[in-house]
Amino acid sequence: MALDTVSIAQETPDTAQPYKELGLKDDEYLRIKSILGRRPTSSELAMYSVMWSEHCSYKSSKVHLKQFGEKAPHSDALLVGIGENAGVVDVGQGYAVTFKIESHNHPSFIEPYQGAATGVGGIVRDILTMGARPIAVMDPLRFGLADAPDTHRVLPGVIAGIGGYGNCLGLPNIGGEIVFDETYAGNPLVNALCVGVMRHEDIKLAKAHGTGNLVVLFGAKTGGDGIGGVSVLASETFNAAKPTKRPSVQVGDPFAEKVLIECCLEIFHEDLVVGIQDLGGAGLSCATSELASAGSGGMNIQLEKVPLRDPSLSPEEILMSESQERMCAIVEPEKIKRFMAICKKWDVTATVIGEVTDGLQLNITFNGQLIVDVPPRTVAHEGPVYNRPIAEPEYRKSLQPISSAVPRPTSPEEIKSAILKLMSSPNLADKSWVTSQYDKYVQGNTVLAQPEDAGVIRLDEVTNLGVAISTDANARWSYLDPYEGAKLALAESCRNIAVAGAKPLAVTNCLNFGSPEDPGVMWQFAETVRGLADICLELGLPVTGGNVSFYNQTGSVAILPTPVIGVLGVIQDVRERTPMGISREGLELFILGKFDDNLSGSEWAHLFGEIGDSSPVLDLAQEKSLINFLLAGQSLFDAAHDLSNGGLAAAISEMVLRHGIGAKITVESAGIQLFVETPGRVIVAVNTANAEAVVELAQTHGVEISSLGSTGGDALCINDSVIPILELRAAFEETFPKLFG
Amino acid sequence: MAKIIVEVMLKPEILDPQGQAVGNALPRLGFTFATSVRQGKRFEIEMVGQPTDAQMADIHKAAETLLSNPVIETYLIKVEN
Amino acid sequence: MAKIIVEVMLKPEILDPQGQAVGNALPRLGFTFATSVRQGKRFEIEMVGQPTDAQMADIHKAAETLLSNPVIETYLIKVEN
Amino acid sequence: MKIGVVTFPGSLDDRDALRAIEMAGGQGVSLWHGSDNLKEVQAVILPGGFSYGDYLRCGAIARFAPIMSSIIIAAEHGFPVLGICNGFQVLAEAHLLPGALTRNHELHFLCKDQPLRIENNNTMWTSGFQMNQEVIIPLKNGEGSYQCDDATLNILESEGRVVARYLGQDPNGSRNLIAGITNERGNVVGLMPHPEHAVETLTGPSEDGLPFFTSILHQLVGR
Ligand SMILES: Nc1ncnc2c1ncn2[C@@H]1O[C@H](COP(=O)(O)OP(=O)(O)O)[C@@H](O)[C@H]1O
Ligand SMILES: [Mg+2]
Repeated sequence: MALDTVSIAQETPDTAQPYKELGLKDDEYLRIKSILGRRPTSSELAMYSVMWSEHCSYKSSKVHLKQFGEKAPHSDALLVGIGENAGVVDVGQGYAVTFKIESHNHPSFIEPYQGAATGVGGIVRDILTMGARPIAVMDPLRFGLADAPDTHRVLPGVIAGIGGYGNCLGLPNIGGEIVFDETYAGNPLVNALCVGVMRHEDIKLAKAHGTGNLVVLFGAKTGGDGIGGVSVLASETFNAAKPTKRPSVQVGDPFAEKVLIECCLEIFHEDLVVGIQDLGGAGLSCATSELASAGSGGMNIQLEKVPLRDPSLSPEEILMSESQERMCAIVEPEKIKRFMAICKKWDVTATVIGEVTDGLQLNITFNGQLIVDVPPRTVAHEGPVYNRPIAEPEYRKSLQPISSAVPRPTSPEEIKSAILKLMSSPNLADKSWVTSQYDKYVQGNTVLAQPEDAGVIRLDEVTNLGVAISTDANARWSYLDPYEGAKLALAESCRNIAVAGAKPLAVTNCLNFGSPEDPGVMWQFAETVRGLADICLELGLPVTGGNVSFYNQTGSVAILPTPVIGVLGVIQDVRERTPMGISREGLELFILGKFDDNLSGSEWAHLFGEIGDSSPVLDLAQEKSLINFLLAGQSLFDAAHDLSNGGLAAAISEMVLRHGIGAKITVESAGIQLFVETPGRVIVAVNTANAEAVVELAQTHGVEISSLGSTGGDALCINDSVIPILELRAAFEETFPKLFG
Repeated sequence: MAKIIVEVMLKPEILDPQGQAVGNALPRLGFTFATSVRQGKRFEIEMVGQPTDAQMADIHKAAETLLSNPVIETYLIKVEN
Repeated sequence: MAKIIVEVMLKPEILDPQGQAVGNALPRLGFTFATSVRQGKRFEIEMVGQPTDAQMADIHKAAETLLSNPVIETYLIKVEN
Repeated sequence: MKIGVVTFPGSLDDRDALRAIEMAGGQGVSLWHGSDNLKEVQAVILPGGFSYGDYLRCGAIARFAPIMSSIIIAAEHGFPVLGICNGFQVLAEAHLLPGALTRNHELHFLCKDQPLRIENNNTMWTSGFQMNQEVIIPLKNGEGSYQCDDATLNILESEGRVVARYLGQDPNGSRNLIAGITNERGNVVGLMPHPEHAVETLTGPSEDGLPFFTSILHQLVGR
């Protein structure tokens, strides 16, 4: 089999290359030729094609994402910003926390278990790469309708995959989301968040510095995983007879990753690496070019040294393989012995595959023949940039206000049956069937986890310093108005953090959209990023990183625009956290914030097939006051719960169901007030002795407060409607087991 | 009464962490005979009488949709008496 | 080069929830051929050359101690070429 | 009082077990699977997790680790050993305890706050409980269904060797709702639920797990 080398490429400039099959456009191919001054070798073509893909190059989103930098608020907390594997924030006492969300949507549709499992594996490696010990995961998910047959294939597999991988790594799952909507049929969203902690001095970067330093590949052996696409190249260019059965799915090995985590942490602890990068999408192509590009530039790699699981892999395939559970480190020669010893202790395969040079090129040889000779920046950081056409989509012109077909229950019977209907609907029903498949106790630092508003993790057992994290998205509001939708999602996430008693500190995101080649989708995307950048500036919160997932669509139908926002907060003493459930009788209930009568985008309207015509508009000043009030009043609350999906009806039901202690509340216009989802509202449960102080505190913060009722009894009573908890619980808890059990 | 055996194995190009774990454990226990280990599933399905052609077609369909995932696995059907 | 197959099945008296789940799923998907389903494991072990007697003894020992748990499982060894 | 906690590749709750020992007033000592050195500890805990990924059968590979050869010999001479979850699975695979732990009947990993009844307070690890005390301790596993033959079950029941039993709804299909058992001497105990996750109410559902760790310390002092 002929190896396409740099000298052959020079001698045969006119050889036809399958660049189109690899997803490169004519002008992109021409650009590669002009960068190199010749045609690329097949290995170079492989590298450019994958690194210049939408997934790796962000070519459609880059022009928009740069707002996160331009509008960035000044933040002393930000230690590492966008551009590294994950951002890092200072949470005090010498601790640094890193967190990020990534998507693994399409693979999870193809092979739900493995797709979701390797999604968790990938984001955990990003966090580990920063030098941190991963300490928790979260999983915001979206599926097609709950009763659709394909959802029954996808959802159980995804849940088992997330649990199977995360549980085996020993990472508590502390929260997430599950939302069903038709548009996600065929396009489930599997986003995974990981958070990690380290000391400031332990932060690691993905940079290859220091001439003579060694490039070490360690972890799993390289197989043919995830290179379905490049097999085109291997077969067409060289050997048509060769079997091109290359799997496009990756299979995860959580045990290998668990061992890799412990091995890396021990290596970090002894300060044995100069730079480190995980291998994820685009495998070695990505890791070597990014390390070299971010460092001094020069690197030599001897590709035949890469340990293979499948000896039939061609050099192009080795470069592209997305085999999981691998890392690439830059190690000083005098430290390599100790590095290797630690790998041996953990039974982790480690191989020196090259070295950092004082040149400017990334040179890759295969058995002595030069097959790649490129400036690494052109591969990793200077890919194509598109300013895709943007147009406000047509659907926005035909949006209709919520009609009278959406009932407004008023009589006691109507209210009771409406609450039971709402709380048993898949989007609001109890998610224990899912969350009980996740370990939330491992590591022994979980202070709050699902179904609480935010996950809270203790960082320090002596000082009780902790962090809180919440992920949120409201895709229906984003559909109605992506600018406001993004702001509202972020505001909701902050509120969830503040309700638990933590101060919002930093933001990550995962922007899930349809095709960027559809101007309407691109408009949704642009508006979303603008909204996010604006609110982050206004709230003084830096965006520390994130991920963009495009092409989530079937035919011409895109998913609802789904910007998933993750907010990290810090809590000085986790013992002071506020839970969401009513834990005692005789408490007073207050509701904070104003409501209006816009049911657009609400769960209640959705149950009747309507979405309405206008999203709420974020009242930023109110939101800020509310957060400040929550933080100031933390010690006065017995429980606090944020109003979101399902409005007051859902919030009070959830508070009651948490510990089975009832409540009696009074509302004026039940038909609206129970179901409207006006943002910026919270219910607090307060000991009578503290009630006056809470009211005063709300007033000093300019937050509207009204009495809602009190706790006690074995029913949820709304005006004259009595809903026994047993009945409410049955409705709430039976939905998932019935659907998926 | 027939017994249908369905053997499901991961495709050779797919990573098999389970087989790998066994393959690594064997030499640690002093067993040196193996050069590679793959682990798969084995279903024993009992049925009344001998399978008709229509039933054989059904068995194939079940093996392909429920018992294996063709994206990563292959299956083999055997009939025993 | 020989291939050793080790088939491991749960003893009949031991509850097999996986086999049961498959058995319950089949009729839901319209497959009515099965009267019972049991699920077990199948190991494919490759080795160089044909197994010697000493190696066969080793294979039995590995099957009995590592590949199966005699408290709940039985095993069967086959040699293929 | 030194109590060892073994770390196998894939162990997860080893640090939690060490913390629980310290909270109970003992000194936790980390033991490495690859060495047969028990470092002069007076008792050992095999922690929860997924040793070797639990790919073959839970605990099947771990039981052959060098540290296990020392533990097996010591245990046969009365040395106290507590196996929690994966540790219980290792003890069963090593035949220090009868029976086996198999796939949960619902086929899912299950994490929940599990009510239990302590039915034997005569072991090295449970002497601090009241007889028939009801407790709540997290259960989290995919293969926690206790299985054994009828003869073994009869022996366990008639000799009072069931240490803990699940209360309420059957979580995993275990025979006779068995959550934990002991050997004849009462020095080796296997338990599916995780007492190390029930040592402070801040991070667990209760403090009901603490007596497992205080019991052994008292027993050792008494020796
Ligand atoms: N929506 C986004 N918001 C902020 N940063 C983003 C977003 N999408 C991607 N990024 C950042 O761009 C960089 C490159 O992303 P990516 O290639 O996905 O990183 P990795 O390969 O480490 O997962 C990262 O720093 C990531 O955080
Ligand atoms: Mg990365």
